Amino acid sequence: MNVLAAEGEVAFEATTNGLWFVEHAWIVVLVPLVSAALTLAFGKRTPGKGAVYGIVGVGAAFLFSLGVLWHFVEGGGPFEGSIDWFTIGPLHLELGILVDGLTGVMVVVVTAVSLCVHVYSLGYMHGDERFTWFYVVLSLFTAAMLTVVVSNNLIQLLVGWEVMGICSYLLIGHWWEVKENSNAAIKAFITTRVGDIPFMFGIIALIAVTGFTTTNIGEVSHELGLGEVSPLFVSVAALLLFGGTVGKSAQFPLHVWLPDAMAGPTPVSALIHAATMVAAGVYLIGRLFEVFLLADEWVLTIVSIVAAITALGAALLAIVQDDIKRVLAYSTLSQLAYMVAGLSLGELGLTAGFFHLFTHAFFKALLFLCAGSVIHAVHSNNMSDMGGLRRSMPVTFWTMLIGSLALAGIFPLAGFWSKDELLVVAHEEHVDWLFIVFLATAAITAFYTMRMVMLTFFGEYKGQAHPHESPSTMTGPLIALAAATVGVGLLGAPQLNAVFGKWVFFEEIHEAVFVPWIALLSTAGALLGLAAGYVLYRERKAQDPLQAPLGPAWNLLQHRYYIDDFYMRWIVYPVRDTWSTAVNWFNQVVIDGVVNGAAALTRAFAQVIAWFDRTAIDGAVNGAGEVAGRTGNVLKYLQSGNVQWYAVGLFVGVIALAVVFIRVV
Amino acid sequence: MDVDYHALLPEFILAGTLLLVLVVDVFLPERAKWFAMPLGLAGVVASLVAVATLIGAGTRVSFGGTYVVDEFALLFKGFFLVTAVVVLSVSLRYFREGGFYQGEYYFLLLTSFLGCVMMPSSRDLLLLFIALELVSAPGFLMAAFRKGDVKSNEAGVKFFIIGVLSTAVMLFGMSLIYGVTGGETKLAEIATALADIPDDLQTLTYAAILFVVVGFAFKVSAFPFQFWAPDTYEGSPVPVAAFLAVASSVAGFAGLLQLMFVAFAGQHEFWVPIFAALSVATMTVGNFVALQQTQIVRLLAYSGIAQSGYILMTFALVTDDAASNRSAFAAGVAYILIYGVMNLGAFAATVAVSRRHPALRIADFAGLRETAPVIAVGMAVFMISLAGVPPTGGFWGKLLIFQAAIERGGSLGPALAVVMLVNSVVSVFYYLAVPRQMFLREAADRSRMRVPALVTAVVAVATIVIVAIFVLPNPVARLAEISTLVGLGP
Amino acid sequence: MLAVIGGLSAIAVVTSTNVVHAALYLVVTLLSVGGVYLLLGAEFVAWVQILIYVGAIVILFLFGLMLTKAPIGRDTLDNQQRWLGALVGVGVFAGLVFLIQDAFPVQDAQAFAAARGTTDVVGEAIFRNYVLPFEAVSFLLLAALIGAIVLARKDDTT
Amino acid sequence: MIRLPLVLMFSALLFSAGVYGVLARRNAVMVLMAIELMLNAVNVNLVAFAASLQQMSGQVFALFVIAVAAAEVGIGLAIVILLFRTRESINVDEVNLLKW
Amino acid sequence: MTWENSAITITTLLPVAGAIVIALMPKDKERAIRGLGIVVSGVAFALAVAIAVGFDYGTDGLQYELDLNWIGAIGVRYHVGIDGISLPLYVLTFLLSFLCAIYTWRFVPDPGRTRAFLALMLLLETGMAGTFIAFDLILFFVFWEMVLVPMYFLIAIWGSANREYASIKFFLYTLFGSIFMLLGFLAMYFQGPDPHTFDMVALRDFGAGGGFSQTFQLIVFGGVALGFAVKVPMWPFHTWLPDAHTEAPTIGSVLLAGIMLKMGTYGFVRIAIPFLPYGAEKYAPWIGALAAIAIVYAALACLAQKDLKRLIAFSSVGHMGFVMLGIATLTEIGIQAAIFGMVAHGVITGMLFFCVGSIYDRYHTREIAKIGGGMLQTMPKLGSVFAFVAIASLGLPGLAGFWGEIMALLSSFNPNEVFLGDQVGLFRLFMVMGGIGTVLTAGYFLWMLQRVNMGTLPDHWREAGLRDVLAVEWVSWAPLLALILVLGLYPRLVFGITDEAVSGLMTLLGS
Repeated sequence: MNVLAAEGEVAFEATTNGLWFVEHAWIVVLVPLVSAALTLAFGKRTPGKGAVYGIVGVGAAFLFSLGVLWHFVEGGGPFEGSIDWFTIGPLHLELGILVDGLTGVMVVVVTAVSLCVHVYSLGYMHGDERFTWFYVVLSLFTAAMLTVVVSNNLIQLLVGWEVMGICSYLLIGHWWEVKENSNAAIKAFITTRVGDIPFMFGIIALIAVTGFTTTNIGEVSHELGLGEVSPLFVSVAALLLFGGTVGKSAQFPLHVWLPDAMAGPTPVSALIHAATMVAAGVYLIGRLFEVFLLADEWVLTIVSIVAAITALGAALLAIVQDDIKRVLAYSTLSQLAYMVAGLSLGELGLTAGFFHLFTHAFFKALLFLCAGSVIHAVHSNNMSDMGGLRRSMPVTFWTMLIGSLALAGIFPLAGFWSKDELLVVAHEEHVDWLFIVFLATAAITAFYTMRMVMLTFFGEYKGQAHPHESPSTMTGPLIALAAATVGVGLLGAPQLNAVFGKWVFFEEIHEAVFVPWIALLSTAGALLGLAAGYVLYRERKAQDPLQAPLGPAWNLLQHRYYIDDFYMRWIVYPVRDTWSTAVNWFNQVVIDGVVNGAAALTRAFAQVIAWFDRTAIDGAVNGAGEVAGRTGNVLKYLQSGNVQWYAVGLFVGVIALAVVFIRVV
Repeated sequence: MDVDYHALLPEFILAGTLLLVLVVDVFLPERAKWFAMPLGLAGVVASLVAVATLIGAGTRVSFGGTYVVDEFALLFKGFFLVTAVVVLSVSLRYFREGGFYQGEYYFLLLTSFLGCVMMPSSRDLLLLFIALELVSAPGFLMAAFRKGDVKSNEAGVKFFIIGVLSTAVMLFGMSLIYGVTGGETKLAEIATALADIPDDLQTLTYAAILFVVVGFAFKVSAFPFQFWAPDTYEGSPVPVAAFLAVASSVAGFAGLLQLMFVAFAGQHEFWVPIFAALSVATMTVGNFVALQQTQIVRLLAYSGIAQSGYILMTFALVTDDAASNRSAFAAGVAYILIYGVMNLGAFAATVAVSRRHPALRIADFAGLRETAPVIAVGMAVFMISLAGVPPTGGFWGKLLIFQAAIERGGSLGPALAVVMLVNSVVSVFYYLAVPRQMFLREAADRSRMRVPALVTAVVAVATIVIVAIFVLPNPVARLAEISTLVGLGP
Repeated sequence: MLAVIGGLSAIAVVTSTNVVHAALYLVVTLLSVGGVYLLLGAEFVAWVQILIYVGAIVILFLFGLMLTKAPIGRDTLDNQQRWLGALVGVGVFAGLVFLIQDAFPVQDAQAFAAARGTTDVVGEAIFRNYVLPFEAVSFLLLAALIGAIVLARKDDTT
Repeated sequence: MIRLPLVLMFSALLFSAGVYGVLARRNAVMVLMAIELMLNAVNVNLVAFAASLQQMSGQVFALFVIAVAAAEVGIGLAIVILLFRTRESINVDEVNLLKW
Repeated sequence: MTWENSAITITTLLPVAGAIVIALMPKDKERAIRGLGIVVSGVAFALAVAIAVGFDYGTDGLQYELDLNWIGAIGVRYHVGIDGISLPLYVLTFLLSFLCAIYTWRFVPDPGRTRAFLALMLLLETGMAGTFIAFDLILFFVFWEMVLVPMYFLIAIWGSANREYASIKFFLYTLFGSIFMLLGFLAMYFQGPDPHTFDMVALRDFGAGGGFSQTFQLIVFGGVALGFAVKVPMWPFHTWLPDAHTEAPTIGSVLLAGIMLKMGTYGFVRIAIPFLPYGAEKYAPWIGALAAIAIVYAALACLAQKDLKRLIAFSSVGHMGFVMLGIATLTEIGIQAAIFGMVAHGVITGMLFFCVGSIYDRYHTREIAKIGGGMLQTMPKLGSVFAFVAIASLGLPGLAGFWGEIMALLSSFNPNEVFLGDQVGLFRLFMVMGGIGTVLTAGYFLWMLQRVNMGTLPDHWREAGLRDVLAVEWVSWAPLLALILVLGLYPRLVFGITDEAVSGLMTLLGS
């Protein structure tokens, strides 16, 4: 996906059937946006409370994006087009689209998952007080995500990026009556914003490279490619950009918001916090890959270290969760880290990483939706309230099983192919430690996945509700996604020509390689994990079987390594309560004190002068008056006697001074 | 004898009027005594017409150069006569209802105004002295005119003693000037004589100038001769306070301008620092003490002191540069004119309130917007104008002085400007106290206040004039500019 | 000689403990001032001085003193700042003497023969150059007269 | 026969005595007298200068000063008497109304 | 007189005429008074729009210029005109005033007295609008000061509990600053070109060409900047603002935040920088520093506020910090960002104050703790509007608040190379502080929304009969809400106007 080639309108020779779609890819953004607007405007008055706009819109967008992808299936090249947006001084901004294979894949992922979620929510959100509003934000989010994906320039990307953030905030806090939900929403927004700030600076740095003339990604890359910018500058810029990824894709140390974000409705978790928005961070690295490659090596090393920590750390956390959504959330963290780590491996890793993004989107969305279905049935998030649901919810069970096995990386499901490819790349690039991390994480993943399935679907039901299978609006998407989960992995299968690599690549297409021993190794690891999970959780116990053996480590995991506590204790509370109070105190007492002090001083000065006047003039007068009053001879005295003394005294003083002045000068 | 009778016409008419008032008063029955006022008013207006006929007639010199009618003189004569109209207008009800000796009051008032009118033409020490006395002496009497009121009597005594004392000091200075200049009393010739005065007389000359300045400093209530003003204003009948605050002190300035810019212009190096100190001290004392006031007349008195300080500042801006002196002079004159309008307005408003609240505390203005809306709006405009804030004429007055100060340059000009600026800000505080009462507080008695039509008219006209000056300040600025005395000295 | 008498009695005026005595000392002072005028050749002024001051003003003062029942005695007559006042008085005197000595040194002073200011000479001067002040002063006196009457008049109406 | 500086010093003495009187006296009439002394000092100056300069105008000036002084005394006494009279009928506590 | 040279004079002075007419109307014709207020400000707004329509966007020169002798004696002229820097603020002034007049149709704060209220508001309108079109220093100053009195009364009469303290503080503080500004103006007059002039065009050309000596510039810039800084208000001269805002009636707050604060920043762009480029160069790092401090400081202070209105007032300090940061960079982008920031802040914060006013109207308290949350439950529309505007205010891309902030940060990455080439590191530090500020800003706004909008409605409000957004409110808010969105999506609306003028300015400064 050499964007340099995209200088012209169309950078390929042959016309394809999908060309029209590519050239008009902006429509794919616009349609959900219009849906959102329509829903907002007419939703409440429309039968079905307006969900129809979103479903139709996103459905249309999905079909459209298939058209876009078709272009690349046919072997088409990238396309870039833009219109003027505005000019500010030397800086010229445009609204544009940059459609290459990566974009094609992303639009399909986004619209597909979004469509599923839109449909699914019909059932899940049925009867919700703010059903219409939910659809508005859902559609708006879809539009924002698509904006990010098709954007050809940094500022437009940033706009979409932040709008996604606010949609995420709105949806996490959808049930804002409960304080925890709104807390989670704020936490999500602020934490990602912390990452966004360096991201923004990174963007600014990139724009600065062009001499503040353009924000076009292609031109920025071009400028960088000229090699006139110091590597250090590029490295710092890359690192700053990575901040955006860390925030949005919830990498360590900004990962804390994602588990909390599970407070939102489950479809939201599926769409935003599993399949799409969180993947935007990964997408970002891919889109600006040039910058990362031109940066010094240590940048990518940092990226891979961060990713490795996240992958392993989050996977471990997933083991101890009781909340089914949190299991999935930590799993998502871990899998996102997989992708990031993959990208940190270079050009080969790019394709692998994105392939994992692609597959993960489907099976993780599936898992979430299944979890939602379960939650919908038992009215609880906690697996301790579940159990034995495989009988009452067969569709959910089977689809979830497919998703779980895909997550665990079992052949031939989606996860197997993508994880395998990542392992291969790590091996080929000779980053052995990462290879081991991947492997270990895969095993742990399989373990907690199995634990989740066991606790949910096997054993005896522990809850109070009467679980039942979800309506077809919910199971339909489950089935669709399950089918996809089975299918999409094959797109990257080396045995099947690994077509995915033909769509998403950097600079040049690399043939995917299949290394049997690696595939075996990974499958073995996964099976080991699954087996362990099955053995340990086959029978329900009051206490988690791991709690005793893990000892203090269990506590550490329960407290999420104390990272959240650390943030609250040392950053949030100090800033929100202590510092702000201090500043306010400083403001009221010191700064305003100076102001009021000046006023008081003026008044005091006035009093001094007035006192002087009073004492020196009228005070004496009054004194005289009193004396006179006491002697009973009031009437005979002139109370003003001292006034003259004062006057003459002063003026004599002036004369004396003048005389001195005259003589001396 | 070179007497230009046309030039003296305003004075003659005024003198005739006041004699007529005196005579007619004798024959008027008690209930018709107030008739003296319209009579006086007619005379003043006639005199004003006479002044008008002199406009553009060039400089007219009488009595061997001791009495000059030029633009400067005409401007001030006109100003005084207009002031007279206003003071007469606001006096009518006040004196009619207060049980005063009306005829005599109008007679004294007109006499005082005669002095005022003479002042700007007097280019001779003797004439200046006489004119000053003519302004002051009836003033002493009028200040004590509330005969039954101890306050008023005390006011009279204080005013009188300080007045006479300062006159004595001034005269002593004049006598020395007479001596050192070799027997000159005409201002222009004093200037010539002082230009090449022998060195050994220098010191005595400076002392003499100082003595003379003292006499006028009293008149304009400059620090440290300011303290009589609040007491006297408070004690006097309110219209008399208006007269003292405007006519009397402006007369002092008229005299001072002539002395300093004509007779002693050559010695500016000596007196500029004195005026600088005087002005800084005056405005500071005035403003800061005003912050403490609770009585409106005292407030206006201290405000007047502060304003005097601003005007005195223009004296401190004199240098060798004629152009900058001209700016300073024009700024001073313009400020005086605007100052007169707003102060008259403020006093007129005070007169209106005094009928219901004779104590005239600031708190008595509470709810005035309801009880007397025209007065309230007018008073607010005057206060804002005194504070020098747009959209009022007072803004230009201050601006002109700032401008002159900056134009003067050096370190003194800007330094004085800064002092004045700080003072202006301080002054806002107490000026706003009055509108605050009027608009933010409720009156205890919320019935409509009965305000004499003449007083309302005066307030309304003054308000309009103040706003009009803001919109079109050019006439004032032009007037001030052409009426310069700069250059008449050596 | 006259000056010495005048000076001493002037001091007496302001220090005397008896108001009537003070007034009488004032007469002496005024008379000696008149004498000085005569010596200086200002005959007309001297006579006016004696007529108006001694004849009229001092009488007025005496009336005033009687009407206000002025008391007698240092403490009631003088205020507490007496000594400061004295200091200032002496200071002013010293300053003036210094100034005068500076300007007109006594040792250099020439005795001079004064121009005679007889009634007709002065009168002519007044009416030639000082008509206007003369008229003005007449108004002043008139105003003073009327005003004084109004103020001093006892009335029950106010 | 007569020397200008000496006369001037006499005048200065009168003036200073007047100043002292103004400062030290509490009785209004006495203060007025002191002021008269000061005015006389002025006149002595004027006449002396007129004499030494062989001029008339100083004497004329002096005449005017005398006339004005007379007027002042009249006014002053009238006010003092007025004050005296109103005070008599007014409570002692109300003395000095004119204060801050 | 043609439309070309009289248009802005008529438009600017129309409200004064309206004020006079309103003041003379009988007191009991309440509806007529309010109606006339709307009509007058509406016509003025229409005229302003007409001016904007007739404006030639392709040039940086003055348009609709009128230059008459006013006070010949002291060289003061009535010189008005409009260029790309003025136009957005000028139109905004009339828009906000118009909306305020509409709002007044339903909401006249205690103690009533609609007549005086509207008259003062119209006077205020003229003062504010005049400031943006004056091209004579004294005329500028006159308009500048003219704003004080009506605003003083608006706060002092129609304000809340502590109004007198707040109003006098506002008055004195701004007056204090502005007199130093006036001194600076006078100094420029006398040091300026020969013959002396107050004409801003002449002085700009003179000053930009290096006409003033360096020492002079350093001194005078200080004075002039002080006057502007107080108005902006820049940290640490800001303390009058929270008080004034908190106490002012809704309309007062809207106009204060919406327009008056911009007079200060406008002054920097229009006068301080072009007239005294050397002074600007030397002061810019300091201004930038104060701006950066203001951003972080205000955000922290906001977190501590318990009063809703005070919180928003403090947020203004932070937002104006971004504007000042943009100006301090002395770059074309920075200054354009500043102007955009001014407009955006005017729209957004004005709208926020409308919201707070309506919230107060419902709850009769502004204390966040007393409101207690759950506003979205009872008043979903008001809550949504409030949330929307708050989110716009925290700088969400796609809404108006974003462009000013991002462009200011962008420009501080590389401040003007000619003037501030050696200060790059410092300005990048400011940029980082600004970035931290945006996080904190998001923090306090979201926290505020959580405490006001979200959660469940406390029981004692259930019976209070809280009414959702009224028709009048919709009418007066809709344009602002639309503008927030439109400016966010189509920033050319402002940048397109300012571009020529600002680049003309930069050319003049030689960079």
